[in-house]
This record gives sequence, C-alpha cells and structure tokens, in this order.
Amino acid sequence: MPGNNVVQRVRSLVVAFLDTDLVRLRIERDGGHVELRRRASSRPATADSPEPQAQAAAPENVDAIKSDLVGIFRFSRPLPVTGEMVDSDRELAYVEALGIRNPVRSMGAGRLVSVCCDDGQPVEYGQTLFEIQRV
Amino acid sequence: MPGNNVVQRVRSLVVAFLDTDLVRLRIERDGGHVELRRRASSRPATADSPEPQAQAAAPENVDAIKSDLVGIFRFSRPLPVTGEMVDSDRELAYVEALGIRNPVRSMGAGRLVSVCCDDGQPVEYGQTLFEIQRV
Amino acid sequence: MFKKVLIANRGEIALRINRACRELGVKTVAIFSEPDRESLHVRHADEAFCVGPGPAARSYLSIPNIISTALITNCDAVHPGYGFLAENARFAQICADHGLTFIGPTPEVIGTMGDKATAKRVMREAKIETTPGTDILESVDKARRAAKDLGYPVLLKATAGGGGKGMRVVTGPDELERAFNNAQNEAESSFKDGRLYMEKLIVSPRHIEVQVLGDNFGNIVILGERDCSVQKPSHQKLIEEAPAANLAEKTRKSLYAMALRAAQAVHYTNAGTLEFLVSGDRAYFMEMNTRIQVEHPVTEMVYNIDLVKEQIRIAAGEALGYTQDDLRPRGHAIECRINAEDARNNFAPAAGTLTNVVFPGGPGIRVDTHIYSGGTVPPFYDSMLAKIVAFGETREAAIARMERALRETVIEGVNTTIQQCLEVLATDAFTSGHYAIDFLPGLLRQADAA
Amino acid sequence: MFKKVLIANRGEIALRINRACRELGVKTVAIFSEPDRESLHVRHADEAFCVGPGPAARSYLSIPNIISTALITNCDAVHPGYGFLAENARFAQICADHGLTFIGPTPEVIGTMGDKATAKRVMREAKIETTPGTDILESVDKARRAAKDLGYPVLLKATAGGGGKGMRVVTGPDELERAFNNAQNEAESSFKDGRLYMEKLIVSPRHIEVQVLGDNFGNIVILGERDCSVQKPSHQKLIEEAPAANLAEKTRKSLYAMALRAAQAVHYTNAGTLEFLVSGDRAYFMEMNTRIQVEHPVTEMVYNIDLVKEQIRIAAGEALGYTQDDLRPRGHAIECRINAEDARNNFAPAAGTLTNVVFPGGPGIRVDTHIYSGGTVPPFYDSMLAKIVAFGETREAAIARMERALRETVIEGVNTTIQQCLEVLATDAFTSGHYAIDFLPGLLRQADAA
Repeated sequence: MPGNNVVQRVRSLVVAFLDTDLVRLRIERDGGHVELRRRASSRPATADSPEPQAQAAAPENVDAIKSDLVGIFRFSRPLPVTGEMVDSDRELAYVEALGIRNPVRSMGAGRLVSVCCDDGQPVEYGQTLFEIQRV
Repeated sequence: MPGNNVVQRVRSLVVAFLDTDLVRLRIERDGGHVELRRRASSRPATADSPEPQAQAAAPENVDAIKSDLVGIFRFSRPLPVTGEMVDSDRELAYVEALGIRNPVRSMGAGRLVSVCCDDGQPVEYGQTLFEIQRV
Repeated sequence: MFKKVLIANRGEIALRINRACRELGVKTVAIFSEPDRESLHVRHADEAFCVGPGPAARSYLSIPNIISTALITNCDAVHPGYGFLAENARFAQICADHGLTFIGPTPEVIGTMGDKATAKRVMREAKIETTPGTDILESVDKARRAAKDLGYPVLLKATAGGGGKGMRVVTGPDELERAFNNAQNEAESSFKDGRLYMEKLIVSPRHIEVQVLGDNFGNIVILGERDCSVQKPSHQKLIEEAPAANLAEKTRKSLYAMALRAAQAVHYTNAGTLEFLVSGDRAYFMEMNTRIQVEHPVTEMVYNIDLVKEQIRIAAGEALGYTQDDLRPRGHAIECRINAEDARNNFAPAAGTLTNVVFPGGPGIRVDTHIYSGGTVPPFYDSMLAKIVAFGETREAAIARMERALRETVIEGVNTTIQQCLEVLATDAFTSGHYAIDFLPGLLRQADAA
Repeated sequence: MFKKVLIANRGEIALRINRACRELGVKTVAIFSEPDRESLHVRHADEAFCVGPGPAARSYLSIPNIISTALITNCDAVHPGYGFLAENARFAQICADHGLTFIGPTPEVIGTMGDKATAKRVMREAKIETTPGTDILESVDKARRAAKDLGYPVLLKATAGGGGKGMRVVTGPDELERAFNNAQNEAESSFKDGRLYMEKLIVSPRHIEVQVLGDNFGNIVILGERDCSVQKPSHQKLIEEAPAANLAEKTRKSLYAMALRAAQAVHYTNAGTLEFLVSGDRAYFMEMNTRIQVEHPVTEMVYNIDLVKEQIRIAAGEALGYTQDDLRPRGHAIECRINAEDARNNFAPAAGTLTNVVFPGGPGIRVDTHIYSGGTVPPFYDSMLAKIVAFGETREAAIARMERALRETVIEGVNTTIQQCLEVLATDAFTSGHYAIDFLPGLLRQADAA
C-alpha cells in the first residue's frame, strides 16, 4: 500500500503541475526529491518561436486598449489592420452606447499587434479591444 | 500594481509552503525562479536532538496497543508503570463492554513508553491505550 | 422526552436525526467508522465514538460496539435511521434488553414485516390485496412449479430484501435456475438470509407508497402517498414525489384505507411505509418498511410535519397531537437523490475527494446532505451524497424549481446523478406525470442506443 | 411574461431574482463589477456583463452602463433588487424611457415615497398616524426651534435616507448643531442629498413593518407583518421574524388597515413595505420602502408565496391570482443575517477569502447566499454574506431550529455575526418575544461591561 500511495501522490502532483504555467517544479523532503519539467514543445504559442527573448519581452511593451463602457463595438474608418503602425491619437473604433458614439483611441503611437473584437460585437466594461506595442 | 502583485503572490506562496511538510520548494518560470527553504530549527521535535538518526528511527520501534472495541478502560493488576519492561503476553488492562471484561495484552515484550488512558475512561474503537517500544 | 439519543447511522440521515434531536433539546451521540472521522454527522453531535473500521459489518453493523457506546454515554434511546440496523428485529430487542428505547416499532412488528413473505400473509389476512405469489421457496424445483402456476414473467425476491438486492425478473423457464441461484447468493451475502419467494410480475406498474404514523395509544394517521416510480434498473429509487401525479381519487382513497387497515392489523407504532404496486386502478401490497424512508422529506414538505421529530416523540411515549382530519396536505414536493455514481456506466458507485461543493438555496428548496467542499466519499457505503427537495404550489412549479436548483448545484471530484435527474425532469413522461417503474430503464436504453 | 430580465444587483438578491426568473422560464442577464467576476450571481445567469470597477458608484450605480447592457442584450425588463438603484425614481424613469419595464412601482410613487418628508405628508393626508415631526429643515436654527416644539429627545433623519445613514439621536440642545452637521454630511455623501427633517424620538418602540403587494388593476393585498426590532446600534436589522410576537390583535388589524389605506392612497403597484414604530398600542408610520426587502423570506415562508415571482408577474401585467381572503399565514419564520462583520468591534465590516463554507440544511431551513468555499468578499459592498431562515409550526420551534442551523453553519476566513445571532436567540427577551429596538444595543453594552 505505501508504494501505491506514492504513485498516487506523484500522479496528483503531475496533474496539479500541468494545470499551472510553471516550467519546472522541484520538491524536496527530508531525504528525497521529485522534479517535474515541462517539455518546451508542450507550451503553446511560444514553442516554435525563433526569437524567444523578443517573445518574452513583448508583453512588457504592449498596452491593452480596453472599453470603459458597455455597448456595441464598431470599427472606425479607415479600418485598423493588425501589424500597422498607428499614431498617437488615432480613432480605431467606437463603442455605441445609448445612441452615443464613444471613440476608442490609440492612446499613444505604436504597432497594432491585435484586434480583439469583431464589428458589431457587444463589449463589456474592461474588455480588451486592441493591443498596441509601444515603440 | 504589478510590483505589489508579486509581493502578494510570494507572500501567499510562503503561507502555503509553511503549511506543508516540505523543506525546500523551488519554482521556475520562464526567466526567473523563487526558492523557499525551511530553517532546520523551525522543524519541531527533531530540532534540538543530538542524535537525529535515533530520533527518526524511534517511532518505527514503537507499537501502539489499540482498543478493538468500545467500552470502559480499566487497568489490570499489577498496575502498569511507564518505563517498565513488559513481557510478551502481559495483561495491561481490560476494556469492559456489555458487562464483559476484554483483556488488553502487551502483544509482545518491550518497554512501556506511554499509558494513554485513565482508569474508568470510555474508549472508542481504534483508540491508542498503550505504546510499547520493542527491544 | 429522552435526555440523550444514540444515532446508529451515518451520512445525511444521521445529520437529519441529529437536527431533530437538537430542536427537541435532546443530546446526541454519534457513532462513526474510521474513514468517517471527519464526517459532518460526527462534527455536529454532542459526543462521537468510533465503533470500527470502514467495512459496515465491523462498524455500523457492530451491535456490541453500538450498544456499548449507548451504555457508556448514558443514552436512553437509539435511532437507527434507515439501512444498517434499522429493520433488524434482533437489534431492536437487544436495545430493549439493555434498557434503551429503540426509536421505531416493536421488535415483533419489525420481525413480522421484515420477513417479506410473512408480511404478505399477514396482509392477506387483513384483506389487503397483495401481488399473486408464493411463500418461501425451498428449492429451484418448487420455484419452477410456482412460476408455471403464476405464469411468466415472475419476480424472485429475497424475504429479507430491500433496495433491489436479491431480486430477479424471470421471463421464462430456461432463465429460472440461474436467476434463483444468483438471487439466493446475493440475498445471502447482503442480508445473511438467502430465502426467496416469488411474485407474479406486474407489467409496468407504478411504485406508490403510503406513509403511516402510529403512537403507543392506538392512534394511527396516514400522511399521504409518495410516487417512487423513477427507479434505476437496479430498482433503486432516484426521484420521488408527493402527491402522486394523475392518481385517481378512488385509487388514492383505497390505498389510504388499505394502509390504515394494515397498520391497525399489526398495531403499528412509530413511522412506517407501505409500498404498493399500482396498475390502472388495482393496487397490490408489496412490502412494509418499518423505519423512516430516504424520501420522507417530500411528505414533510406537503404536510408541514417533521417526521423524525414525530418518531422521537412517539418513542418517548407522547401521543400524536392531531387526528387525521387535522392533516391537510398542500402543494407538491419532489426529491432528487444525488448519488456518487456514473449514470452513463450503469450507475457504478464512485468514491474520492470532493474538491468543490455548492448547494442550491432560495425559496422552496431543502437540502439534506453530509458532504462539503474538501470532504471525502469513502468506498464502503451507500453512494448517496445529498437529497435535494423542491416544493411548489403546483407540480409544475415544483419541477421548475427543482430544475433550477439542480443547475445551481456543483459537486466536483466524483461523478453524480445530477445530469441524469435533469434529463428525467425534461422528459414528456415526467412533466406530464405519466410514468411507471419501467420509465427510467427505458430512457437509459434510448440514450445507449443514441 | 418577459423574455429576458436584467438583474441590476449583486450578491444574494441577484441570485434570488435569478431563481425566480428561471422558475418562470425567463432568461436573465447579470451585471457585475470587476471584483465580482467569480460571483455566483454571474455564474448562474444566462448572460453576464461587467459594468465597471469595484466601487459601486462606477458599476452597480452606473445607469448608462446598466441601461446599455439591457438594450444590447434585448432585455424587456429590469429588476433592481434592494439597495443600489432600487429606490431611484430617475433610474425607473430612464428604464421606461428606453422601453424597459422597471420591476417595481411607478417612478412617481418611488419619488413620492423616497422623499421621506414628503411621504409622511402624504400619509398624514391619508389619515395615517405618523411620528410627530417636521418637514425639511433648512438650517440648524430651524432645527433648534423644531426640537424645542417637539421636546427632546428628537431624531434627525435624512429625507433620502435608509439603513440608518444620516440619522442622529439628539438628547438635548447642546448636541444639536454637531448632530445636524454630521447627519447632513453623511446624507450628502451617502445619497447626494443632505436634506434633513426631524421626528420626535419614540422611546423604546418596536420596528414592525407590513408587506403589501398591488397589481396594475387596483388589487392590493396585505401579506402580514414582520418584526425587525433586533437592530444594531447603527439601526441596521440583524434578525427579523414573522409574525411579530405578542402583538395585540387590535394593533395588528390597525397596522394592516393603515397599510392598505396608504397603498390605496398612492395607487401602489408591485411589492412594498410600510415601516411603523409601535409603542404600546400606538403605531406611527415611519417610511415606505418601494422595493423588495432583505427580510422578505420570512413573509414568503409563513404565506407560502414567492414575492419575487409575484413582483415579476405584476410588472408583466398579470393580475394577482388571489384576494386577501385566500391568504392564510401559517407557522412562524425567523431570519438571521450573517454578515462579514466583527460584532465585538462595533460590527466593523470585513473582507477576505472564504476558506471554508458549510451551510445548514434539513427541514424548515432556507439559505439565501452568494458565497461559497474559496470565494472572496470584496471590500466595496454591503457586508451581508447570507440569510438563514428557519420555519417552525410555532415561534418556539422556529427558534430551536434557527439555533441548530446557526450551530451547523461554518464560515471561515472572515468574522461573522453568527455568534452574535446565537447570543440574541439565547436571551430571555428574545425567547419571550418581549424586545424593542433598544434591545440589541443594550445587550452589547452589557457584554462590553462584562
């Protein structure tokens, strides 16, 4: 039974570990240790990136433009395109609420790295609408 | 806020760690790691022991004599005394249940290291009555 | 009134009894097995004693340890709950021999009714219709002749039976021997009594039971009926309701009259249930359970009465404080049993740790449970985790409320019957109130085929 | 009936409304603030929208975001619950302007009754006795003269008030100026309306309120009274019961008659509550709450009626399906408010993570809560965690049941009022049913002194 118990404890540890975003977990007890490492390929998105450093740095530089009210999201013209450079006060879209058109601006210059909503979609307070990488 | 967040996360990690019986926990994420170690003195019981090996071995050698029924605990004569050597089939006590006297025996020779019940005390199934160190 | 009651059970019914005692100002002593040490029924009692290891035979069925616990804690009564020792006449007698009041009927009545074949004979003598059938069958040969007389399909049943154990449907002579042996073995291992009897199988009947309550002064009242026809293929109940839907008033009255006659015939005391098979306007006595039932809360809700408190009061020698005319049912109540079972895998019981538990609340919802977030389900016992009961002014309102309550319920860590209950509630058969005991097995076959 | 209702609230009342909608087959849209994202009211709704950050002024009080949510999700009605926008006539009007049915009375009635001074004038015109008092007092000087006329002690109250905010007892002229300024500031910051009026202080009265329900066809029924005299020093209710104990039948009838006259006078629709101060056999109208009350479940239990469903049905244009004569109260119900508060420290509210939560169950117990094991209590809102309601055939049975239910309740991670409620239940004053609004403050002073 004790042997079986260890297998069960390790199994539950592995399950718990896989549920996190850790890459390595080492646990020591008096006299022994167990270490779990995640295979690089099992981490999505960054896996086949040739330039991990830039990837890791990227989130630091990216601003999320969020909705500050509830309404219907609409693109402004010209349509913002992922990858394009935007200037500091560009109106990217607007959120229509109670018949009022509330502009969504770029809040500074940068590269538009993602467009997070579809035209006509209902958006809530705090919802990310765009991500802009500051340069 | 992000800085504050890290402090909070580490604090909750420490709280969670102290709640375990681990001596060391190392967590790595892309680009960083945190490691927690418990001070030897913070582990009770074994802390000021001059001979940790004997201490650790001690529990292995002690048998708990447990009640296998529910009843009233009574010492047999002669009264068992903590520290005395008992022989292999000594009747240390009995558990009185439904008017029947059910003897509690030493189940092997050894040194009586603890007497866990008082005379006349109600005891439940599985309750430890005596601890005997086998020699 | 008693000063202290030993609760000889575990799980939700132990908590149920503890609640009734507390509200009556009676102290309680819980018993528990080693794996149940952290159970809620232990935590809420005034005192608690471990009576044995996990397997029930050595703990919840250990008469010496249970009686000894009652004596050393100075209890004056024992409530057996349901299952375990609840219908054990010998246990009831041993309690009496030790000066402990057994909260239930007399050992004699338990003995008579506990032997299912004897019970049917007693009922026939009281002019109550029973399913055509036999007395105890000593051999396969006798069974074969009896089946020929009754006409297939027939039902083999254990005289000590309950919960579908030791029961087999036999549709033709070639199945008989095997069914007989299997039923006998199952009865032997479940009840230590392998004796079988046979009944004509009533095709597609409803399972309707009548609640009775009798005091020690000859007063007996009928607390309406419960429809328990939503049963798993193993004949275990899953959903119960009170009153029964679409029951002709004539049939209802006849059920009540039979139940009253039966209870009077045996001078019944305390709470008991007469189970009937109802087919069209015919009702056949099946068996009597001489204890509180799992599904008693639906009756409590429509009659606004606390059956477990009544059991305790009666056992303490109090007279019923009301007559039949004072009792007015109101509205409709439904109970869903939430079991740790995999409904997609023949209701195989599950054990484990409950990682997240959230129960429903709000108006008209009652929850009886012993589980909680972080608790465990040991593998040794009945798989029931909780009973969720919904009350509504109408059957339709009760169904709507039950549905929302089940959707609010979260139990993570083991498989449960929540989804299966929701599927039943959504069927036309259930919502229209036209279903019989073959309804759930049929629904499961459909799901398997799809 | 409505197709989809926006629930403009959080916590247990948002869940309560969600339950009523589900049982009526109505879809729901929840709103939530950022810290409430994991809240149960969000999980159980059909749709959910974040309307702002933690502080209520920017989320649960953000009329544009709430209305916008209702419109983009195609709701046809809005239920405001209690607190937040429930008694905001402007919000009710804006709903109407956007084609949304506000589930409550008309904006006009909310406006009239929401202004406490105006409400008293209207009541006096309907020949309903009100506490002797003044209209709005423009200055400390006017207050000083009024107090002299009424005779000390007097009570300063905010005309926009509720929950004890902006209320001060003044026992003599030297306290007046300071009390006036404090109350004005508190009212200003709580309601954005600092206007005050004055009432003669009734010494040691009971707080008894009457539930009314009116449909859009002029039908009005009275659903009995609730005694809410167990109040914290801040005048917030802690324990409520229905019916009121030891209330002379003459006084009860007079309260019902006044409530009916008042509701008729303003052509009241939907659910509302008239609060009275009762001293001996005299009853004085205090204020009317034009919404569902926190303590509505005690009325639901004794009348077996679902008040929130009734609110929704009435707003959807249905007529009351019963008359006053059809309504028969039964038994007794008590509610305890379990707040995240430190009763030993002036009921200071607490916030944090709930490490372990187990609620009571079994017969006669209702739990209305939004909390669960592992959930959090954000610091921004009302500190109520749960309402535990106990029903019994008698007041004594309800008290015994409440006591056992509170003892079963486990809430770890924050301080709660459970122990305080148990202490109240154990007093002679409470068990005998002889207590008034100074009872709990007195009990707390005793405890402090001991």
